[in-house]
Amino acid sequence: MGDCHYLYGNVATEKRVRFLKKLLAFSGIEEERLRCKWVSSAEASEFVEEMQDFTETLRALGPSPLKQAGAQRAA
Amino acid sequence: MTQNVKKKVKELLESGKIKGFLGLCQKNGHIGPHLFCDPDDLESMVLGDEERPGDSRYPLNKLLIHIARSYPDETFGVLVRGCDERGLKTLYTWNQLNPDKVIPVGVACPQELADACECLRPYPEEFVEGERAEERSSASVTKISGLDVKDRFTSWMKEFARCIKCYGCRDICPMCFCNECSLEAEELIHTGELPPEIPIFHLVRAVHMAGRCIDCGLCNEVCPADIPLRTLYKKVADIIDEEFNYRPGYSEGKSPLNILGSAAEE
Amino acid sequence: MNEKRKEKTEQPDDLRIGVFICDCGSNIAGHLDCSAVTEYAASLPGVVFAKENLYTCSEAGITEIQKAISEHELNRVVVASCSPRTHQPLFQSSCAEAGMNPYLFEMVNIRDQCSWVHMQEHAEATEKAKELVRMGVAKAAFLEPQKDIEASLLSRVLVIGGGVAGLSAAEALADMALEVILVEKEPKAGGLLNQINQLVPEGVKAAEYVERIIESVNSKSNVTVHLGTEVKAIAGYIGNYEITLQRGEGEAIQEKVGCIVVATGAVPLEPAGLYGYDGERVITQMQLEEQLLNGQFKAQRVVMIQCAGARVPGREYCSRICCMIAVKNAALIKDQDPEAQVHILYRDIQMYGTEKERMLWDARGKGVRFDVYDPEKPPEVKDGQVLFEQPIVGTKRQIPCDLVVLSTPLVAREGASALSQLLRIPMDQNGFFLEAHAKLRPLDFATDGVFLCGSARYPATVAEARSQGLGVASRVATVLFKDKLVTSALVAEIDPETCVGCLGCLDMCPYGAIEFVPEKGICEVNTILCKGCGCCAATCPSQSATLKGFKPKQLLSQIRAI
Amino acid sequence: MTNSIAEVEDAECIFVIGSNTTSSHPLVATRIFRAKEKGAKLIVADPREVHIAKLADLHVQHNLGTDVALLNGIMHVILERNWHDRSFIEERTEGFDDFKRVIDRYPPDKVAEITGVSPEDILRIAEYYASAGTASILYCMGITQHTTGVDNVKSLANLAMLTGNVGKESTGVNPLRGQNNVQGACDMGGLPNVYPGYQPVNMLDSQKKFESAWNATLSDRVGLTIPDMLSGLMDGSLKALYVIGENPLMSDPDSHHVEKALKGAELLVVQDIFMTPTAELAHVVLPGASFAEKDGTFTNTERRVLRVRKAIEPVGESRTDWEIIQDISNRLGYAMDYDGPEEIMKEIAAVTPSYGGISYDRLEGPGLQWPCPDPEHPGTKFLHKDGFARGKGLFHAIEYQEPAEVVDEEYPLWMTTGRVHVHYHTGTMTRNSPSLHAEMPEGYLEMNHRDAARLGICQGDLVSVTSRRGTINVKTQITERVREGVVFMPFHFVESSANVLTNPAYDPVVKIPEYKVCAVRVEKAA
Amino acid sequence: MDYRTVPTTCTYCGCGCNFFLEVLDGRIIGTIPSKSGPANQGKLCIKGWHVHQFVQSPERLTRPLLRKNGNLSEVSWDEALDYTASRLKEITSAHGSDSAGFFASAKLTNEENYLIQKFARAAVGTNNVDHCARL
Repeated sequence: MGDCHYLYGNVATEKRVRFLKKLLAFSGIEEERLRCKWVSSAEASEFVEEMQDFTETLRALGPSPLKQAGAQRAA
Repeated sequence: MTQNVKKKVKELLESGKIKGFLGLCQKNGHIGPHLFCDPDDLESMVLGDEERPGDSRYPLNKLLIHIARSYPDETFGVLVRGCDERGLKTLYTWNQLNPDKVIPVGVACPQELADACECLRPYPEEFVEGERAEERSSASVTKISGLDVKDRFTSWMKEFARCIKCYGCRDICPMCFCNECSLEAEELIHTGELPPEIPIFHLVRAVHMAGRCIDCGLCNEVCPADIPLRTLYKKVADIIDEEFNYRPGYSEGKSPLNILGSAAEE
Repeated sequence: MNEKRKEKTEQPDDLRIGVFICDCGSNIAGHLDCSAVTEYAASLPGVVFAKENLYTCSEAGITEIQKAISEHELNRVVVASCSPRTHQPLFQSSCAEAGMNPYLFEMVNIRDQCSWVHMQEHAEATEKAKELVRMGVAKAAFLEPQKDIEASLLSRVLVIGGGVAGLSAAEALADMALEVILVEKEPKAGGLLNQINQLVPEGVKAAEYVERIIESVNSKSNVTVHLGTEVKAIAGYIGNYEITLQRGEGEAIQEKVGCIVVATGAVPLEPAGLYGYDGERVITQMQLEEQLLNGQFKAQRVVMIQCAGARVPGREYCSRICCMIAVKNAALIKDQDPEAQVHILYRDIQMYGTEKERMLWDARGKGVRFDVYDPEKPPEVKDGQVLFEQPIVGTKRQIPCDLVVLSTPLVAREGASALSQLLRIPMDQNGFFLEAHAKLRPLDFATDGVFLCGSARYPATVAEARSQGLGVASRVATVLFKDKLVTSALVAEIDPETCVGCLGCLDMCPYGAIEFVPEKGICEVNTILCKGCGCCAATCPSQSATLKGFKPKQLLSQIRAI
Repeated sequence: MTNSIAEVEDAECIFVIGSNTTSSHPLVATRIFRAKEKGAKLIVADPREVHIAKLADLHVQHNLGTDVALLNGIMHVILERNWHDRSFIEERTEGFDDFKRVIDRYPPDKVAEITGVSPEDILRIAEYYASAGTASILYCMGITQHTTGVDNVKSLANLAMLTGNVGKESTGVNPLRGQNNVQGACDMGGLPNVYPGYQPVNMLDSQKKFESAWNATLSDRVGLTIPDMLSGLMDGSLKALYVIGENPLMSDPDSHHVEKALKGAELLVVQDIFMTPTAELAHVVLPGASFAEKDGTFTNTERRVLRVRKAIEPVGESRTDWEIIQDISNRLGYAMDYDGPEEIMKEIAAVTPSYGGISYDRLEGPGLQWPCPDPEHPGTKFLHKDGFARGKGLFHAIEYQEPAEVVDEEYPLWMTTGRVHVHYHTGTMTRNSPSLHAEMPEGYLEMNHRDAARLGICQGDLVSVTSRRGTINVKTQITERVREGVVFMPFHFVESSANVLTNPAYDPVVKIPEYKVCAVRVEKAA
Repeated sequence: MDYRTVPTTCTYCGCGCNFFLEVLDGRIIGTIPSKSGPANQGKLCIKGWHVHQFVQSPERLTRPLLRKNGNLSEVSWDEALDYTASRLKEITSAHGSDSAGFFASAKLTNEENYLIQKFARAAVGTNNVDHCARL
């Protein structure tokens, strides 16, 4: 944090993500579906790890309820 | 019940402290907003209780913005309940009203209304009418929070599915002062569909209410589909409070989302 | 209640998009089917030309792009290849050479973000590449031509502060043939050096050292020095500042400059109430310097207490240079009178770098005594002695002395916050000015055209202040040695029709690039100062503030294409 | 409406047929939502999956123009299962036996074949509707705008009477009137056969009454309806046409025919607030005033007379419409000297029995629902409480008839038309409202994805739609809202005006055009 | 300064919603649904919320127009009304009262509809009056 190329950009982002996670949860969309991490261009292995972990999380959660609702509407 | 307000307004008008008083009046069989300019013509003034307390409330702050934009140098009085006062304070921080040009005249809400609103502060800081009712916490939020995540989703989807996209929630909202509205941005929310894109339409608005909604509940009252919007925005306010220790209209200063860096949290 | 008639966000009818898919040798083509991606790209709405290249960035590839622009009258070019970080400028300028506005170029990364990370998944990688290209094309459809922003640059520099940092900056800038306005609040230039005895390790007299620089500066015809003068007002932005100076009660002086250097320095803390400070038996290092300078120094038994008023609640920082000054003066006293007893009580010794490390060992060799004290139990000054407790062993010691010298930290000037507001530059919690980046841009402010050096930023030694002064001159040169200021057109803009002046953007702009215009009741962007970070666009509740090149419809069309 | 809007929220079953309620009557939809929250069953019968259909307990998509068959099928099941209200039928109706003989001919299997609605769904509708304590029918133009419009409405009345859902709260057969004051225009005698209050022009009593009230000699010949007037213009029997606040060129079927007719007028006067396509053809265009610029009253769909109040002066040199009419009348030698709408209302009350008790001072607040015969009368919330106007309710025996135009090889798609939620009628007002225009700036053709795939049409493609009457070009919207073989177009957009295509076939009784059914061909535009 | 809120009834569909038109210095600046409206109870649809917009559209007709040499051109009220009245008179005296027809309107007030049919029946002498009840 604070190392943003644009100074405070990531601080602003982090605040919004914190809010959004809780809003999503309240609306019935699992907050784990939203993730925000800072990985610098020099941290390849962290990035890979994060992405794999996130992919696993999403896989475990299954398809988004939004997608399912959308499919129902279209059918 | 309006005697004290009338007295106060008469005083303000006679002394020339205000150019007009934006309140409510009974006219042509309707209770509606009215700008009182003559200290001797306050007979029709009411506080917005037709059948039940507060069942005829209007977004007076929002209307005041309309007037103030055309008459920035004049001072106006305005009728405020607890929520309206929170609205005023928040509008000051958003530079939409000038605190030096507004004189609020307060009324406290009766317990019945405080209960119905689940209001955290059903009275303004100063009031000339009514008595301080007990604060209420939001049982409606607790109820939904208590549901399983899937049931929460189903329940909101069911509510949103009724939306007829009247934009009333926005149009009545005293905090919606924008000239251009994101809800109308075609690229964000497809236009011309009923119901509007679910749940984007309502969640976009919920996001815009973060650090802004002062919990007046007019959105809920105006909704032709009876969507419990107030509950949604109450939760929005709760989140901002939990995360940043800020509640619009209750806390001082600007929204944490409008402050550079993380100063607000500390 | 919007009364503005809005246009539906339609794709421009005359879209002619060209897509170039790069094999990157086998870097991309080895892991996914570039031909299939090319074929797919050709089928996308608006695409009139699609081509696969072995290396799009090669001369042959570039020629092909340029040829296609003219032959197929392309008005958008999308290259799907490697990282825009390395290659976007090349492709953009190539497009510009062929007569297409370079801002109508869009790049898609199908190497780093696709072929390289999905090396074993040929089919999936191909599908993902198609998706990425589709997104790129979707965004390209909404790109708008832009013109780089140009502004004139005045080759004049305002240096605020005539201490060693400011003087050094002025000297170096003048040597680069830039015109310099140097403003010093005091009637005499030189700053803190005027009160200092001598400098280590050279051993030169501080006054002589600074006098030489002052003379050098004064001798230059392109430097105007305003002594006893303060900056009253600053308007404008990089390249074109308008400055109002005020000398005493006299008339205001107007100046125009292109850049501003902040070299306002810092002041030693006046330790009122600390350790029985009285200015006679208990003095500061600065007062000791004066005594040494004037030859008034008489004491035989001296105790110096480090971190006096520093690293305490409310002033947590280490002033960094006080240890060095204490060691310097202790050694000096010992040099003058080897019999004198000098005792330094410290918490940690901050003598960074080999030179200063050497000083410390030399001082020990000369018989200066060092003892650690526990910040929880600070020394006491009482009846001609200093009492303290040695940590760990717990022995209570009494050191008789006839002079106590307090090493107090440098603290920010009182006027700093006023200047911070004038220039809209940030300060840290201690009142020192905050650079754009501690490591990458230590002499810059986030706001373009304003720089800093010396103790205004953080307590600095004379050598550091001097080198920062010289350094800042080269930073200024990077700006002012151009004919004109050219910045990217991808900056924020605020729609005056829809802005309601809620100040959301202004509060969130880290570069001070947004101003509220009371007469219009709206906010405006200074495109020269804007860095295009987009904080304003993300904050604006009404989409009145947008970032060119990243407008909602551009980004969302890309997202919708997923 | 036989009943009031507010009553809808207490109905136990709501049967919406041919009404896109959330789009066209949003504030009635509010009551449906509420009823549903209270546990009411919601049935929607509509060829399109309109918004309200998505919220229904049961939605059936019957084929265009097969309403009578569907309703007869439902009634067949009700009778078969003995779910009808015998005592209501006996006490308050007549014609039941003839009616039943026809209904017997509509078993669910046969009806399923005609309508495309499964026998199971027909049974469910019958069960929901007949088993509810109070069941309310809401219908709109989807029912009336057919050559069998009258038959459709009578069938709905049959259904309500069969189950005793008339004459009590939260029941009834409730037409949702499409225009703010279509009720009032009818009440005021804006029809060729009746004076204000539905007093027939060809009855001597009423003629005498109005001759003395108006101090004039009146004609006892029933006048021409709009389609007849248009035909009159074509054949030269009608020479002059005075149009106020209407846009027949866009609103009437077969626009090309209408255009020819209007161009044939020796005098065409158009009094309107915008330069409509109809006004473009006029000899004289008179700028009237909008609702915000005048005083008066509107009568809403539940017969409620409500005040309209002047908020601003008429824009420019425009004038209120009553003043314009008065001025022309005076020039024609028939003196009028009203000082304002309130005085006109006094005259209305004097000559119109159902408005007899209505005066401006009684209209503050919620207004009054007619019938309101005298100044003490509180107004009437729902009709037929103690009996029907004619005494007993008459069952009509109605057979299903095909629409006037059916699909064939040349015109293989069924087309229907309607409104969208942001626009209103011919778009004269809504398309001049920036916010509404932005919400939906252009028209579209709704088409099922299977038809689209067959025709090689993609989302947003420009297509040409052709009927026997003309061709228009419009963008496509590929959707699941319509079934295969059916297309839909809103009629608000002049540049792609649906009524170029529609069929000017009329209901023989009330001359309502068959907007809801015609046959078209769709091709990708060149 | 003149700020008023005028209670009135919607001109769109047949629901009969009540709202206040918000008027500042002779210009309508907004619509506020009336909580006391029996049909709408403080609610409105999208058309209702924006109903004030078309009223002040720059496209509004503001002057009478008369077709001269094939084109519609602006004329005075007197000229337009005189022309209308005299042509009506000419046509009906030549071809009989029933040669004229009148379209009333579901957009007009009751009072205006009453007047137009009275005009057609009493002043012109024809029952050729109809309106778009069927549309």
